[in-house]
Amino acid sequence: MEMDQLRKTAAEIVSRDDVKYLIGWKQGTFGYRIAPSFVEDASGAAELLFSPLCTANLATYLRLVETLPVPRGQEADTRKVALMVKGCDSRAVAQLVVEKGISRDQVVVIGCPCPGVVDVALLARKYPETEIPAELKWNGSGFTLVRSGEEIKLAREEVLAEKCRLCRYPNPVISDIMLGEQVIPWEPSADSGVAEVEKKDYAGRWAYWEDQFSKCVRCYSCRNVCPLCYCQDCILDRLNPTWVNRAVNFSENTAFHIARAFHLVGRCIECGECERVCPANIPLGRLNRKLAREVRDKYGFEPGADPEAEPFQASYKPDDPEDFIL
Amino acid sequence: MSAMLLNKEKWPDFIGKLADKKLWVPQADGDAMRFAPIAEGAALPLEFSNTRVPPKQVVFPQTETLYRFQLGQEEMEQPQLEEEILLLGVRPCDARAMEIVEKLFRWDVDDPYYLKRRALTTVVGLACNEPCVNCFCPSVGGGPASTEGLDLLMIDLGEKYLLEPVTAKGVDLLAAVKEFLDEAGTDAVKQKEQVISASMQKIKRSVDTEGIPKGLPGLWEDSLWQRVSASCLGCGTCTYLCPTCHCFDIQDETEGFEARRCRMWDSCMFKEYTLHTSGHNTRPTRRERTRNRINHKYSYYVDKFDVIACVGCGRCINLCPVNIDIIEVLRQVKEAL
Amino acid sequence: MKHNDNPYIPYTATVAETWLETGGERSIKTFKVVLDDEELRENWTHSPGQCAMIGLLGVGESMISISCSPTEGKFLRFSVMLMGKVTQALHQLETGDKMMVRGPYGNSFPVDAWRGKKILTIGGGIGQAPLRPIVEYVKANRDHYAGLTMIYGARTSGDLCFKGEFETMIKRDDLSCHLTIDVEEEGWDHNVGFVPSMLMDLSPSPENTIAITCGPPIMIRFVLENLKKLGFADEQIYTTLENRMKCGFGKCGRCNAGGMYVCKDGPVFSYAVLKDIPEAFA
Amino acid sequence: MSDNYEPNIVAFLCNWCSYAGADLAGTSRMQYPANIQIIRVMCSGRVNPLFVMNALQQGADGVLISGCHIGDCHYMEGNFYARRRLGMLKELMEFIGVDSRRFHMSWVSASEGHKWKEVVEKTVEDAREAGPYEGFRRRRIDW
Repeated sequence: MEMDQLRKTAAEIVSRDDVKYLIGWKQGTFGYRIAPSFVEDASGAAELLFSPLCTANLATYLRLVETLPVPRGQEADTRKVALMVKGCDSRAVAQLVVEKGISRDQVVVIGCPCPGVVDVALLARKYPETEIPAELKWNGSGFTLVRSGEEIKLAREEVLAEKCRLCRYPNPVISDIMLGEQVIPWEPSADSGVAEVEKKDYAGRWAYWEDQFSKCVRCYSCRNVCPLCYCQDCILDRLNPTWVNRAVNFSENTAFHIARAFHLVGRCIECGECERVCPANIPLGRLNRKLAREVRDKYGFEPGADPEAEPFQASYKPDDPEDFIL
Repeated sequence: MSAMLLNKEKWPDFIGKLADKKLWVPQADGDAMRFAPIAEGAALPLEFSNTRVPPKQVVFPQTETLYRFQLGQEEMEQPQLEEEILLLGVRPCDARAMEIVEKLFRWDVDDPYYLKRRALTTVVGLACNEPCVNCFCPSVGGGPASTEGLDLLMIDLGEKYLLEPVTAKGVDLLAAVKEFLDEAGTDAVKQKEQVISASMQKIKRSVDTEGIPKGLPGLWEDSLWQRVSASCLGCGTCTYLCPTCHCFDIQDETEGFEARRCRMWDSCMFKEYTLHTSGHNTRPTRRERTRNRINHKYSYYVDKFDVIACVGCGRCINLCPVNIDIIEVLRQVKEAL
Repeated sequence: MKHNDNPYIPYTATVAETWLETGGERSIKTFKVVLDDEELRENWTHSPGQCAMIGLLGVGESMISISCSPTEGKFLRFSVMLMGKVTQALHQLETGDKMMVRGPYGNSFPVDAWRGKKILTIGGGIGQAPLRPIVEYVKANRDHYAGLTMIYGARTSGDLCFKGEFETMIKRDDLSCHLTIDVEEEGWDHNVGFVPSMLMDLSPSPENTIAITCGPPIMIRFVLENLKKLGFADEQIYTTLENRMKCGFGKCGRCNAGGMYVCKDGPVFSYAVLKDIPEAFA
Repeated sequence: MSDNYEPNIVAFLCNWCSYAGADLAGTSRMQYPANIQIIRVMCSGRVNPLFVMNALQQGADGVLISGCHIGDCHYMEGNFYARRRLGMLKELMEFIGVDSRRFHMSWVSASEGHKWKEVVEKTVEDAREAGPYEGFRRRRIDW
């Protein structure tokens, strides 16, 4: 995709009267970081970019934005929000529509077909970050890293993010404007890390997760970054009744992770953001992917694939599986 | 006692001799590092810039019981803090943070828990040979070999550690392991200076804090707060992993008739932090919360305790999922002044 | 007074007397409590305007202003509005029950510096609770103050606190007392109207006067506006703040408004200080 | 595991069918294990998965949820939702390593006193086999 085309289209969109702002990606302050950018006028569109470093799923901002009550006598700003999405991100938008978290006509979806993004942490381990922002480009077969005037070719498999290895929707499923050419979907990798846990026995699985959940510091970044964790009032913050104690210990951490994972059943669109942002490196993706697979295999539901669908947990089919019922 | 040298081969002996205290050292945990108590004789890993969770967790645990009691009864049982702790491999920035936070915990009323734990802890620092990409400690009064908050500073000189005692506790510690140490000559001191100045060279990022503490409150309504907080997720990563963040919540927890009152880290980036029971929130959006975080570190704390409550460890920059970079925020503040 | 070695440990106190001030969903209940430990009770001192952390073990604690003056006797009074988890539990307490108290916390009204001045209190709803100690203090030391005027309002007559006390105070001629409710009611023979407009109707002279106000934020805002209109200087206006607090002595970091810790630098602020604290009226 | 271990089972029963079924079992003087602590809810669809989580956290060794047969729900479709949600909860619990024998779900109608007895026997037996649950219990509060 040409950056010029992206910036020109973005500038046109933010100049529209019915658009409040556009959320896209811009270069970060150092290394391989990319920062979300809230563009309010055409001039701001010049900093937008789309590259293999754009891992963040910006759909989360559709529900995350906090607004103050509209003062008496003034009218609420009902203009649309324009949003740049990759394939996975577009599923988040679609699923938010399904869940009635947003209404479709409130969002201008700018689709960016995505040949796969990188795992920034993995990349930084191989080629350490410096204080100067670096650039990464797709080059057909893999990536080209440009930093300090030097170009390094990287094989795709070497640094591709795990979510992209497993990706089945590289092209946005919904969009108002599509930028660039559709990419040809690739064969998703069979190894999602779920099988590795599944093949353990109960004690082994418990030991595995006990180890993981014990590391949690409860910063709630996994919850906040998740586009489908969109409740205004989360049960985890409730004190009356207290579902999950504030204390940080293995018991409460496990309760938190069960609650979080369960609330994403039939919602998770496998964008991998929870795993990416976790400062404790907890493999939350495995938990989510396992449940997403069960939802898909047993109930035939694919979150975010169809904006007209019924929300999974608020609907049923007469022939849902019930082999576990006595 | 003056500076001493410890041959790295004697590390296990050194550690073994100190085993009467509970030892905490940085340990590998996947790709990250964290402080954890160790078994005897473990090596001190050196290939790390810093741990994800700062060692403040040792003197200010994430969850700490203040006292426990039986429901319906009035007797409160307080924890007996007696175990001596040896905290090994603390980076100078994190030790400095403990010193800074202590000012608050001593302010007017002493906080018995923090001060007791601090008194029971001997902090052995490890000077930074390889600062991380976002380290900026020299800009806020620290440095790769700063000794503030440390009892003993270790400097890695390749095959040997140079051990410099800072406090009486550090001297005692050295005396206890005298048999493994050699007198440090002028060579070692010269070598140390080289190592530290090489390290200083590797610190690329900086902040000019001049005028910020006085000027920050004047930027209350500046548009920069909206700009820098727009992408904030409102998670607690920056504050929980900050070595100087010290805010906490107090909650009562019960199981059956067993109950305790405990305190746990809290984050000013959470909506609930200032939410009144009535539903009124004094900091209703992330704009106000971000503003408060920066102001607290760079202005309020300076007013009260005459020191910036940021030690330049770079954790919040490294780990922010959306690249909210305090150096960049401060640059914008400076620009707006 | 001397703290425990551990400032987090509360004292046990017994509810000596308790009654409902107002009813409804957000009812207000007043507790008169006595510290159990005799030595503590005898040595306890607090000043008008200070707060205490009260609560129950296993439920939690809330910062509540002490609504009695030390001149009244060896007991403490708290008026608690039913809001959340802790206040719900407190409202269950009856005479003879135990509650936990620690404090007193915060600064207080500079009653000594105010000697010889006229005191004007302007309260709304539960906001009268932190004002009550100053009223009682001035009543007890009436000779030292040039005057005492009270303006107190609530939504309805049923929402007025300390009604009995006001009824007796109205009859006294050494102080002036004005009650008001928002809307006309049958059987109500005092004023009708909002507190800020009541203040304008009375138009007290700012000369040698200290005005203290507490109430809902919206009321405070208009009261301040009107006090300025009447010619009160910033230094003559005082108010008390509240914020979410956990420790009460400047450690937990939750109550800061701008650079001020409400639990240590407050809760009493003069408007001269307050107007420069940007978060104070947020 | 000691031989005299008695599992603690928390059972969430819907008001209209299963609770009545359990009642019938009682009034018919059927003998069944006394390890069950019944919590009556209006509908199996009311059972929040967090209830199950909290029960395990606070000392249950097993959890049973019972409602009306599919098609018999007093609220027409409550048990359809319950089936879907709790089915997924079971998957989640198993994946993180909670023994599937600790979690059961059944349909018991008001007239099925006998079935209730069987369900309880099966649940208690399974929980007994699985042993005392420590997992993520809020352990006796330590410092």
